[in-house]
Amino acid sequence: MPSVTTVPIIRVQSTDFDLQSEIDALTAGRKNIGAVVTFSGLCRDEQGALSALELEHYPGMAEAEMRRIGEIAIERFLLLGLTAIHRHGKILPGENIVLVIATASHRQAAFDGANFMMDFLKTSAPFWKKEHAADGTAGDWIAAKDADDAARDKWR
Amino acid sequence: MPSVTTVPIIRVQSTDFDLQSEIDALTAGRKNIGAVVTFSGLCRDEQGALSALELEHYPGMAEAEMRRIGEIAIERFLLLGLTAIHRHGKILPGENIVLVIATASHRQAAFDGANFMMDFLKTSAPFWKKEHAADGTAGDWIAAKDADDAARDKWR
Amino acid sequence: MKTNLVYFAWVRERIGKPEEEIELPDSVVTVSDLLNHLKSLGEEYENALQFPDVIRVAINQEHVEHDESIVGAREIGIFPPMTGG
Amino acid sequence: MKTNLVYFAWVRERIGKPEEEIELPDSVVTVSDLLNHLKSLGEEYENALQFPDVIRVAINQEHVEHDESIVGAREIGIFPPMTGG
Repeated sequence: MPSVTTVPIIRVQSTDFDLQSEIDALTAGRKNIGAVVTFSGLCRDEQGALSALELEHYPGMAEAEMRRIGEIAIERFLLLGLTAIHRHGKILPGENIVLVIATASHRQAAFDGANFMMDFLKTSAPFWKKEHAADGTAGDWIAAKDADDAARDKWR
Repeated sequence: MPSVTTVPIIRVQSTDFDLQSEIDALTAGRKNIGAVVTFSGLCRDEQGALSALELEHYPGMAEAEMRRIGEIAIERFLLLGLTAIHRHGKILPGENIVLVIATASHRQAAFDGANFMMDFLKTSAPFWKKEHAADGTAGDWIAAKDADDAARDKWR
Repeated sequence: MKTNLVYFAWVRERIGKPEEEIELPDSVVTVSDLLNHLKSLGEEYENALQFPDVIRVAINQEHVEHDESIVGAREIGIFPPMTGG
Repeated sequence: MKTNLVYFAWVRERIGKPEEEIELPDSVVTVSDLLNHLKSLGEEYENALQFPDVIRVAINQEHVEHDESIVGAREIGIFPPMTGG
Protein backbone atom coordinates (compact mmCIF):
# COMPACT_ATOMS: atom_id res chain seq x y z
CA MET A 1 0.00 0.00 0.00
CA PRO A 2 1.61 3.32 -1.02
CA SER A 3 2.15 5.71 1.86
CA VAL A 4 1.43 8.69 -0.37
CA THR A 5 -1.14 9.14 -3.09
CA THR A 6 0.31 8.60 -6.55
CA VAL A 7 0.15 11.79 -8.60
CA PRO A 8 0.50 11.71 -12.39
CA ILE A 9 3.39 13.55 -13.99
CA ILE A 10 1.90 15.59 -16.84
CA ARG A 11 3.69 17.84 -19.33
CA VAL A 12 2.87 19.59 -22.58
CA GLN A 13 5.98 20.87 -24.34
CA SER A 14 7.38 21.73 -27.77
CA THR A 15 10.71 20.01 -27.11
CA ASP A 16 11.41 16.29 -27.34
CA PHE A 17 11.52 14.10 -24.26
CA ASP A 18 14.03 11.50 -23.08
CA LEU A 19 12.37 8.16 -22.43
CA GLN A 20 15.03 6.74 -20.13
CA SER A 21 15.08 9.85 -17.92
CA GLU A 22 11.32 9.69 -17.60
CA ILE A 23 11.43 6.01 -16.64
CA ASP A 24 14.18 6.70 -14.12
CA ALA A 25 12.06 9.43 -12.53
CA LEU A 26 9.32 6.87 -11.83
CA THR A 27 11.48 3.91 -10.81
CA ALA A 28 14.71 5.18 -9.16
CA GLY A 29 15.13 3.87 -5.63
CA ARG A 30 11.86 1.92 -5.66
CA LYS A 31 11.78 -1.83 -5.21
CA ASN A 32 8.05 -2.50 -5.34
CA ILE A 33 7.67 -1.96 -9.10
CA GLY A 34 7.35 -5.18 -11.09
CA ALA A 35 6.26 -3.79 -14.44
CA VAL A 36 6.98 -0.70 -16.53
CA VAL A 37 5.05 -0.16 -19.76
CA THR A 38 5.90 2.73 -22.06
CA PHE A 39 4.02 3.94 -25.11
CA SER A 40 5.69 6.31 -27.56
CA GLY A 41 3.61 7.77 -30.38
CA LEU A 42 5.69 8.81 -33.40
CA CYS A 43 5.02 10.88 -36.52
CA ARG A 44 4.74 8.64 -39.59
CA ASP A 45 5.62 9.94 -43.05
CA GLU A 46 2.68 8.13 -44.70
CA GLN A 47 4.85 6.53 -47.42
CA GLY A 48 6.58 9.86 -48.04
CA ALA A 49 3.37 11.88 -48.46
CA LEU A 50 3.84 13.81 -45.23
CA SER A 51 6.60 16.32 -44.47
CA ALA A 52 5.47 17.22 -40.94
CA LEU A 53 2.61 17.35 -38.48
CA GLU A 54 1.57 20.56 -36.74
CA LEU A 55 0.20 19.91 -33.26
CA GLU A 56 -2.13 22.56 -31.87
CA HIS A 57 -3.37 22.44 -28.29
CA TYR A 58 -5.54 24.31 -25.83
CA PRO A 59 -3.01 25.55 -23.25
CA GLY A 60 -4.09 24.89 -19.70
CA MET A 61 -6.98 22.65 -20.64
CA ALA A 62 -4.66 20.12 -22.34
CA GLU A 63 -2.68 19.64 -19.13
CA ALA A 64 -5.86 19.61 -17.01
CA GLU A 65 -7.52 16.90 -19.15
CA MET A 66 -4.38 14.76 -19.18
CA ARG A 67 -4.16 15.11 -15.40
CA ARG A 68 -7.82 14.19 -14.97
CA ILE A 69 -7.45 11.06 -17.15
CA GLY A 70 -4.18 10.17 -15.43
CA GLU A 71 -5.81 10.31 -11.98
CA ILE A 72 -8.58 7.99 -13.17
CA ALA A 73 -6.02 5.54 -14.60
CA ILE A 74 -3.98 5.51 -11.36
CA GLU A 75 -7.06 4.77 -9.26
CA ARG A 76 -8.57 2.23 -11.64
CA PHE A 77 -5.42 0.16 -12.24
CA LEU A 78 -3.67 0.84 -8.89
CA LEU A 79 -0.69 2.28 -10.73
CA LEU A 80 2.47 3.04 -8.76
CA GLY A 81 3.40 5.78 -11.22
CA LEU A 82 2.13 7.46 -14.37
CA THR A 83 3.76 9.94 -16.74
CA ALA A 84 2.16 11.52 -19.81
CA ILE A 85 4.01 13.99 -22.01
CA HIS A 86 2.52 15.47 -25.20
CA ARG A 87 4.42 17.65 -27.62
CA HIS A 88 2.99 20.59 -29.58
CA GLY A 89 4.22 22.53 -32.58
CA LYS A 90 5.86 21.15 -35.72
CA ILE A 91 6.91 17.50 -35.57
CA LEU A 92 8.83 15.71 -38.34
CA PRO A 93 8.39 12.08 -39.44
CA GLY A 94 10.26 9.76 -37.11
CA GLU A 95 9.99 12.20 -34.19
CA ASN A 96 8.11 11.63 -30.94
CA ILE A 97 4.61 13.06 -30.42
CA VAL A 98 3.50 11.57 -27.14
CA LEU A 99 4.84 9.46 -24.30
CA VAL A 100 2.96 7.52 -21.65
CA ILE A 101 4.65 5.47 -18.91
CA ALA A 102 2.76 3.35 -16.39
CA THR A 103 4.36 1.45 -13.52
CA ALA A 104 2.65 -1.16 -11.36
CA SER A 105 3.32 -4.24 -9.25
CA HIS A 106 2.12 -6.54 -12.01
CA ARG A 107 2.22 -6.55 -15.76
CA GLN A 108 -1.44 -6.38 -16.79
CA ALA A 109 -2.09 -3.29 -14.64
CA ALA A 110 0.86 -1.50 -16.28
CA PHE A 111 -0.30 -2.51 -19.79
CA ASP A 112 -3.90 -1.51 -19.08
CA GLY A 113 -2.92 1.75 -17.40
CA ALA A 114 -0.84 2.92 -20.37
CA ASN A 115 -3.39 1.72 -22.93
CA PHE A 116 -6.31 3.38 -21.07
CA MET A 117 -4.35 6.63 -20.77
CA MET A 118 -3.69 6.67 -24.54
CA ASP A 119 -7.28 5.83 -25.51
CA PHE A 120 -8.72 8.66 -23.41
CA LEU A 121 -5.92 11.09 -24.22
CA LYS A 122 -6.68 10.65 -27.94
CA THR A 123 -10.40 11.31 -27.56
CA SER A 124 -10.50 13.84 -24.69
CA ALA A 125 -7.30 15.85 -24.47
CA PRO A 126 -7.55 19.04 -26.58
CA PHE A 127 -4.90 18.50 -29.26
CA TRP A 128 -5.36 18.73 -33.02
CA LYS A 129 -3.09 17.51 -35.80
CA LYS A 130 -2.62 19.28 -39.13
CA GLU A 131 -0.71 17.61 -41.94
CA HIS A 132 1.98 19.33 -43.98
CA ALA A 133 2.16 17.56 -47.32
CA ALA A 134 5.54 16.63 -48.79
CA ASP A 135 4.61 18.29 -52.10
CA GLY A 136 4.20 21.68 -50.41
CA THR A 137 0.42 21.85 -50.75
CA ALA A 138 -1.58 23.09 -47.80
CA GLY A 139 -2.30 20.18 -45.53
CA ASP A 140 -5.59 19.10 -44.00
CA TRP A 141 -6.58 18.79 -40.39
CA ILE A 142 -6.65 15.12 -39.50
CA ALA A 143 -10.20 13.88 -38.95
CA ALA A 144 -11.17 12.18 -35.71
CA LYS A 145 -11.63 8.44 -36.16
CA ASP A 146 -14.63 6.40 -35.04
CA ALA A 147 -12.09 3.68 -34.22
CA ASP A 148 -10.64 5.93 -31.52
CA ASP A 149 -14.04 6.35 -29.90
CA ALA A 150 -14.55 2.58 -30.07
CA ALA A 151 -11.13 2.03 -28.48
CA ARG A 152 -12.08 4.37 -25.65
CA ASP A 153 -15.46 2.71 -25.15
CA LYS A 154 -13.89 -0.70 -24.52
CA TRP A 155 -13.00 0.54 -21.02
CA ARG A 156 -16.64 1.01 -19.97
CA MET B 1 3.93 -3.40 -46.83
CA PRO B 2 7.40 -4.29 -45.58
CA SER B 3 9.84 -5.32 -48.29
CA VAL B 4 11.50 -7.85 -46.00
CA THR B 5 10.02 -10.18 -43.44
CA THR B 6 10.25 -8.84 -39.91
CA VAL B 7 12.44 -11.07 -37.75
CA PRO B 8 12.27 -10.90 -33.95
CA ILE B 9 15.39 -9.90 -32.04
CA ILE B 10 15.79 -12.46 -29.24
CA ARG B 11 18.45 -12.58 -26.54
CA VAL B 12 19.00 -14.47 -23.28
CA GLN B 13 21.81 -12.98 -21.24
CA SER B 14 23.08 -12.55 -17.68
CA THR B 15 23.91 -8.86 -18.14
CA ASP B 16 21.47 -5.97 -18.00
CA PHE B 17 20.10 -4.36 -21.16
CA ASP B 18 19.78 -0.74 -22.23
CA LEU B 19 16.20 0.12 -23.12
CA GLN B 20 16.98 3.17 -25.26
CA SER B 21 19.59 1.32 -27.34
CA GLU B 22 17.12 -1.48 -27.97
CA ILE B 23 14.43 0.99 -29.06
CA ASP B 24 16.91 2.78 -31.33
CA ALA B 25 17.81 -0.53 -32.98
CA LEU B 26 14.15 -0.99 -33.99
CA THR B 27 13.31 2.59 -34.95
CA ALA B 28 16.46 4.35 -36.27
CA GLY B 29 16.01 5.65 -39.79
CA ARG B 30 12.42 4.36 -40.10
CA LYS B 31 9.52 6.71 -40.72
CA ASN B 32 6.64 4.24 -40.91
CA ILE B 33 6.52 3.46 -37.18
CA GLY B 34 3.68 5.17 -35.36
CA ALA B 35 3.79 3.33 -32.05
CA VAL B 36 6.45 1.84 -29.80
CA VAL B 37 5.39 -0.12 -26.72
CA THR B 38 7.96 -1.39 -24.25
CA PHE B 39 7.46 -3.72 -21.32
CA SER B 40 10.13 -4.04 -18.64
CA GLY B 41 9.70 -6.66 -15.93
CA LEU B 42 11.59 -5.86 -12.73
CA CYS B 43 12.51 -7.79 -9.61
CA ARG B 44 10.34 -6.70 -6.64
CA ASP B 45 11.62 -6.97 -3.05
CA GLU B 46 8.21 -8.16 -1.72
CA GLN B 47 8.12 -5.60 1.10
CA GLY B 48 11.73 -6.35 1.98
CA ALA B 49 11.25 -10.14 2.24
CA LEU B 50 13.30 -10.87 -0.88
CA SER B 51 17.03 -10.30 -1.33
CA ALA B 52 17.31 -11.63 -4.90
CA LEU B 53 15.81 -13.83 -7.58
CA GLU B 54 17.78 -16.61 -9.25
CA LEU B 55 16.69 -17.13 -12.86
CA GLU B 56 17.37 -20.57 -14.32
CA HIS B 57 16.77 -21.30 -17.99
CA TYR B 58 17.05 -24.07 -20.55
CA PRO B 59 19.84 -22.83 -22.84
CA GLY B 60 18.91 -23.10 -26.49
CA MET B 61 15.29 -23.93 -25.88
CA ALA B 62 14.67 -20.59 -24.10
CA GLU B 63 15.84 -18.65 -27.17
CA ALA B 64 13.97 -20.99 -29.53
CA GLU B 65 10.66 -20.63 -27.66
CA MET B 66 10.99 -16.85 -27.46
CA ARG B 67 11.71 -16.75 -31.19
CA ARG B 68 8.71 -18.98 -31.96
CA ILE B 69 6.36 -16.79 -29.89
CA GLY B 70 7.87 -13.63 -31.38
CA GLU B 71 7.26 -14.84 -34.93
CA ILE B 72 3.61 -15.56 -34.07
CA ALA B 73 3.23 -12.08 -32.53
CA ILE B 74 4.76 -10.36 -35.58
CA GLU B 75 2.42 -12.19 -37.95
CA ARG B 76 -0.70 -11.83 -35.82
CA PHE B 77 -0.36 -8.10 -35.05
CA LEU B 78 1.56 -7.07 -38.19
CA LEU B 79 4.39 -5.74 -36.06
CA LEU B 80 7.14 -3.73 -37.75
CA GLY B 81 9.64 -4.85 -35.12
CA LEU B 82 9.86 -7.00 -32.01
CA THR B 83 12.61 -7.43 -29.42
CA ALA B 84 12.56 -9.77 -26.44
CA ILE B 85 15.46 -10.01 -23.99
CA HIS B 86 15.40 -12.22 -20.89
CA ARG B 87 18.08 -12.23 -18.22
CA HIS B 88 19.28 -15.27 -16.28
CA GLY B 89 21.31 -15.66 -13.10
CA LYS B 90 21.01 -13.64 -9.91
CA ILE B 91 18.87 -10.51 -10.10
CA LEU B 92 18.46 -8.00 -7.28
CA PRO B 93 15.30 -6.08 -6.35
CA GLY B 94 14.88 -3.08 -8.64
CA GLU B 95 16.85 -4.72 -11.45
CA ASN B 96 15.50 -5.69 -14.87
CA ILE B 97 14.43 -9.27 -15.60
CA VAL B 98 12.85 -9.05 -19.03
CA LEU B 99 12.29 -6.56 -21.85
CA VAL B 100 9.83 -6.68 -24.72
CA ILE B 101 9.54 -3.98 -27.38
CA ALA B 102 6.91 -3.99 -30.13
CA THR B 103 6.71 -1.44 -32.93
CA ALA B 104 3.79 -1.00 -35.32
CA SER B 105 2.01 1.55 -37.47
CA HIS B 106 -0.75 1.98 -34.93
CA ARG B 107 -0.98 1.90 -31.17
CA GLN B 108 -3.26 -1.05 -30.47
CA ALA B 109 -1.11 -3.44 -32.52
CA ALA B 110 1.98 -2.37 -30.57
CA PHE B 111 0.19 -2.75 -27.22
CA ASP B 112 -1.25 -6.14 -28.17
CA GLY B 113 2.02 -7.41 -29.64
CA ALA B 114 4.00 -6.64 -26.48
CA ASN B 115 1.24 -7.94 -24.18
CA PHE B 116 0.83 -11.17 -26.19
CA MET B 117 4.60 -11.73 -26.20
CA MET B 118 4.75 -11.39 -22.41
CA ASP B 119 1.74 -13.64 -21.77
CA PHE B 120 3.19 -16.48 -23.85
CA LEU B 121 6.76 -15.91 -22.72
CA LYS B 122 5.66 -16.35 -19.09
CA THR B 123 3.83 -19.60 -19.73
CA SER B 124 5.95 -21.19 -22.51
CA ALA B 125 9.53 -19.99 -22.37
CA PRO B 126 11.66 -22.30 -20.16
CA PHE B 127 12.69 -20.01 -17.31
CA TRP B 128 12.27 -20.64 -13.58
CA LYS B 129 12.54 -18.21 -10.69
CA LYS B 130 13.91 -19.10 -7.27
CA GLU B 131 13.61 -16.69 -4.37
CA HIS B 132 16.47 -15.79 -2.05
CA ALA B 133 14.93 -14.64 1.23
CA ALA B 134 16.25 -11.50 2.92
CA ASP B 135 16.66 -13.39 6.22
CA GLY B 136 19.14 -15.81 4.61
CA THR B 137 16.85 -18.84 4.69
CA ALA B 138 16.78 -21.06 1.65
CA GLY B 139 14.27 -19.66 -0.82
CA ASP B 140 11.50 -21.44 -2.64
CA TRP B 141 10.94 -21.89 -6.31
CA ILE B 142 8.14 -19.55 -7.40
CA ALA B 143 4.98 -21.47 -8.28
CA ALA B 144 3.33 -21.02 -11.65
CA LYS B 145 0.11 -19.02 -11.42
CA ASP B 146 -3.25 -20.01 -12.86
CA ALA B 147 -3.66 -16.29 -13.57
CA ASP B 148 -0.79 -16.50 -16.05
CA ASP B 149 -2.48 -19.35 -17.92
CA ALA B 150 -5.71 -17.34 -17.95
CA ALA B 151 -3.86 -14.29 -19.29
CA ARG B 152 -2.41 -16.43 -22.08
CA ASP B 153 -5.78 -17.97 -22.92
CA LYS B 154 -7.38 -14.56 -23.56
CA TRP B 155 -5.57 -14.52 -26.92
CA ARG B 156 -7.40 -17.60 -28.23
CA MET C 1 -21.65 40.32 -19.36
CA LYS C 2 -18.67 39.78 -21.63
CA THR C 3 -17.47 36.26 -22.33
CA ASN C 4 -14.09 35.22 -23.69
CA LEU C 5 -14.34 32.81 -26.62
CA VAL C 6 -11.32 30.77 -27.76
CA TYR C 7 -11.19 28.81 -31.02
CA PHE C 8 -8.92 25.98 -32.11
CA ALA C 9 -7.87 24.07 -35.23
CA TRP C 10 -10.21 24.46 -38.21
CA VAL C 11 -12.82 26.32 -36.16
CA ARG C 12 -10.14 28.94 -35.47
CA GLU C 13 -9.04 29.03 -39.12
CA ARG C 14 -12.58 29.39 -40.47
CA ILE C 15 -13.63 32.08 -37.99
CA GLY C 16 -10.31 33.79 -38.69
CA LYS C 17 -9.16 34.56 -35.15
CA PRO C 18 -7.92 32.60 -32.13
CA GLU C 19 -10.08 34.38 -29.58
CA GLU C 20 -12.45 37.26 -28.95
CA GLU C 21 -14.46 38.79 -26.17
CA ILE C 22 -18.13 39.16 -27.00
CA GLU C 23 -21.28 40.45 -25.36
CA LEU C 24 -23.97 37.80 -25.41
CA PRO C 25 -27.68 38.60 -25.43
CA ASP C 26 -29.67 37.36 -22.39
CA SER C 27 -31.50 34.91 -24.64
CA VAL C 28 -28.29 32.88 -25.04
CA VAL C 29 -28.45 30.38 -22.16
CA THR C 30 -27.07 27.03 -23.36
CA VAL C 31 -24.12 25.94 -25.48
CA SER C 32 -26.57 25.29 -28.35
CA ASP C 33 -27.93 28.83 -28.02
CA LEU C 34 -24.36 30.12 -28.19
CA LEU C 35 -23.50 28.17 -31.35
CA ASN C 36 -26.73 29.36 -33.04
CA HIS C 37 -26.03 32.94 -31.99
CA LEU C 38 -22.48 32.81 -33.36
CA LYS C 39 -23.74 31.46 -36.70
CA SER C 40 -25.78 34.67 -37.03
CA LEU C 41 -22.66 36.83 -36.77
CA GLY C 42 -21.38 36.29 -40.31
CA GLU C 43 -20.40 33.93 -43.07
CA GLU C 44 -17.13 32.89 -41.39
CA TYR C 45 -19.01 31.76 -38.27
CA GLU C 46 -21.67 30.06 -40.38
CA ASN C 47 -18.88 28.23 -42.23
CA ALA C 48 -17.09 27.16 -39.05
CA LEU C 49 -20.19 26.01 -37.18
CA GLN C 50 -22.42 24.68 -39.96
CA PHE C 51 -22.40 21.15 -38.48
CA PRO C 52 -22.90 21.77 -34.77
CA ASP C 53 -22.95 18.03 -34.01
CA VAL C 54 -19.20 17.80 -34.57
CA ILE C 55 -18.37 20.92 -32.58
CA ARG C 56 -16.91 20.36 -29.11
CA VAL C 57 -17.24 22.99 -26.39
CA ALA C 58 -15.43 23.53 -23.09
CA ILE C 59 -16.52 25.93 -20.35
CA ASN C 60 -13.69 27.17 -18.15
CA GLN C 61 -11.51 24.45 -19.77
CA GLU C 62 -13.82 21.52 -19.02
CA HIS C 63 -15.73 19.58 -21.67
CA VAL C 64 -19.51 20.22 -21.69
CA GLU C 65 -22.49 18.88 -23.64
CA HIS C 66 -24.49 21.19 -25.91
CA ASP C 67 -27.44 21.37 -23.51
CA GLU C 68 -25.29 22.72 -20.69
CA SER C 69 -25.78 26.26 -19.40
CA ILE C 70 -23.08 28.82 -20.22
CA VAL C 71 -24.31 31.28 -17.59
CA GLY C 72 -21.36 32.69 -15.65
CA ALA C 73 -18.73 31.16 -17.95
CA ARG C 74 -15.43 33.10 -17.96
CA GLU C 75 -13.98 31.29 -20.97
CA ILE C 76 -15.65 29.15 -23.61
CA GLY C 77 -13.52 27.01 -25.94
CA ILE C 78 -14.95 25.93 -29.29
CA PHE C 79 -13.15 23.33 -31.40
CA PRO C 80 -13.40 20.21 -33.58
CA PRO C 81 -13.09 16.68 -32.21
CA MET C 82 -9.65 16.07 -30.74
CA THR C 83 -6.97 14.25 -32.74
CA GLY C 84 -3.96 14.21 -30.40
CA GLY C 85 -1.99 11.25 -29.18
CA MET D 1 19.65 -46.55 -27.46
CA LYS D 2 20.93 -43.95 -25.02
CA THR D 3 18.95 -40.80 -24.42
CA ASN D 4 20.18 -37.58 -22.85
CA LEU D 5 17.91 -36.30 -20.07
CA VAL D 6 18.17 -32.71 -18.78
CA TYR D 7 16.48 -31.48 -15.62
CA PHE D 8 15.67 -27.97 -14.46
CA ALA D 9 14.60 -26.05 -11.34
CA TRP D 10 13.17 -28.21 -8.53
CA VAL D 11 13.10 -31.31 -10.73
CA ARG D 12 16.88 -30.91 -11.09
CA GLU D 13 17.33 -30.24 -7.37
CA ARG D 14 15.25 -33.24 -6.29
CA ILE D 15 16.86 -35.67 -8.72
CA GLY D 16 20.21 -34.23 -7.69
CA LYS D 17 21.84 -33.76 -11.07
CA PRO D 18 21.37 -31.43 -14.06
CA GLU D 19 21.60 -34.15 -16.71
CA GLU D 20 22.34 -37.77 -17.38
CA GLU D 21 22.47 -40.23 -20.25
CA ILE D 22 20.37 -43.33 -19.69
CA GLU D 23 19.49 -46.53 -21.51
CA LEU D 24 15.72 -46.86 -21.80
CA PRO D 25 13.95 -50.23 -22.02
CA ASP D 26 12.00 -50.86 -25.24
CA SER D 27 8.76 -50.75 -23.26
CA VAL D 28 9.22 -47.01 -22.74
CA VAL D 29 7.46 -45.43 -25.72
CA THR D 30 5.66 -42.27 -24.57
CA VAL D 31 6.51 -39.38 -22.27
CA SER D 32 4.21 -40.94 -19.64
CA ASP D 33 6.09 -44.22 -19.92
CA LEU D 34 9.35 -42.35 -19.41
CA LEU D 35 8.14 -40.54 -16.28
CA ASN D 36 6.86 -43.84 -14.80
CA HIS D 37 10.12 -45.55 -15.63
CA LEU D 38 12.16 -42.81 -13.98
CA LYS D 39 10.05 -43.02 -10.82
CA SER D 40 11.17 -46.65 -10.51
CA LEU D 41 14.84 -45.64 -10.43
CA GLY D 42 14.95 -44.40 -6.85
CA GLU D 43 13.52 -42.23 -4.12
CA GLU D 44 14.96 -39.01 -5.56
CA TYR D 45 13.17 -39.61 -8.88
CA GLU D 46 9.97 -40.63 -7.05
CA ASN D 47 10.20 -37.39 -5.07
CA ALA D 48 10.79 -35.22 -8.15
CA LEU D 49 8.10 -36.80 -10.30
CA GLN D 50 5.40 -37.77 -7.78
CA PHE D 51 2.86 -35.43 -9.41
CA PRO D 52 3.33 -36.09 -13.13
CA ASP D 53 0.48 -33.71 -14.04
CA VAL D 54 2.63 -30.70 -13.20
CA ILE D 55 5.73 -32.00 -14.97
CA ARG D 56 6.52 -30.42 -18.34
CA VAL D 57 8.55 -32.23 -20.94
CA ALA D 58 10.39 -31.09 -24.06
CA ILE D 59 11.77 -33.37 -26.78
CA ASN D 60 14.70 -31.92 -28.68
CA GLN D 61 13.88 -28.56 -27.04
CA GLU D 62 10.21 -28.45 -28.10
CA HIS D 63 7.29 -28.75 -25.69
CA VAL D 64 5.37 -32.06 -25.94
CA GLU D 65 2.31 -33.56 -24.28
CA HIS D 66 2.62 -36.64 -22.10
CA ASP D 67 1.06 -38.94 -24.69
CA GLU D 68 3.71 -38.06 -27.28
CA SER D 69 6.23 -40.65 -28.45
CA ILE D 70 9.84 -40.28 -27.30
CA VAL D 71 11.18 -42.70 -29.89
CA GLY D 72 14.30 -41.27 -31.52
CA ALA D 73 14.60 -38.34 -29.11
CA ARG D 74 18.18 -37.04 -28.76
CA GLU D 75 17.46 -34.87 -25.73
CA ILE D 76 14.53 -34.86 -23.32
CA GLY D 77 14.04 -31.94 -20.93
CA ILE D 78 12.03 -32.49 -17.75
CA PHE D 79 11.00 -29.52 -15.62
CA PRO D 80 8.25 -27.78 -13.60
CA PRO D 81 5.84 -25.23 -15.09
CA MET D 82 7.69 -22.15 -16.31
CA THR D 83 7.81 -19.00 -14.19
CA GLY D 84 9.87 -16.57 -16.25
CA GLY D 85 8.93 -13.13 -17.47
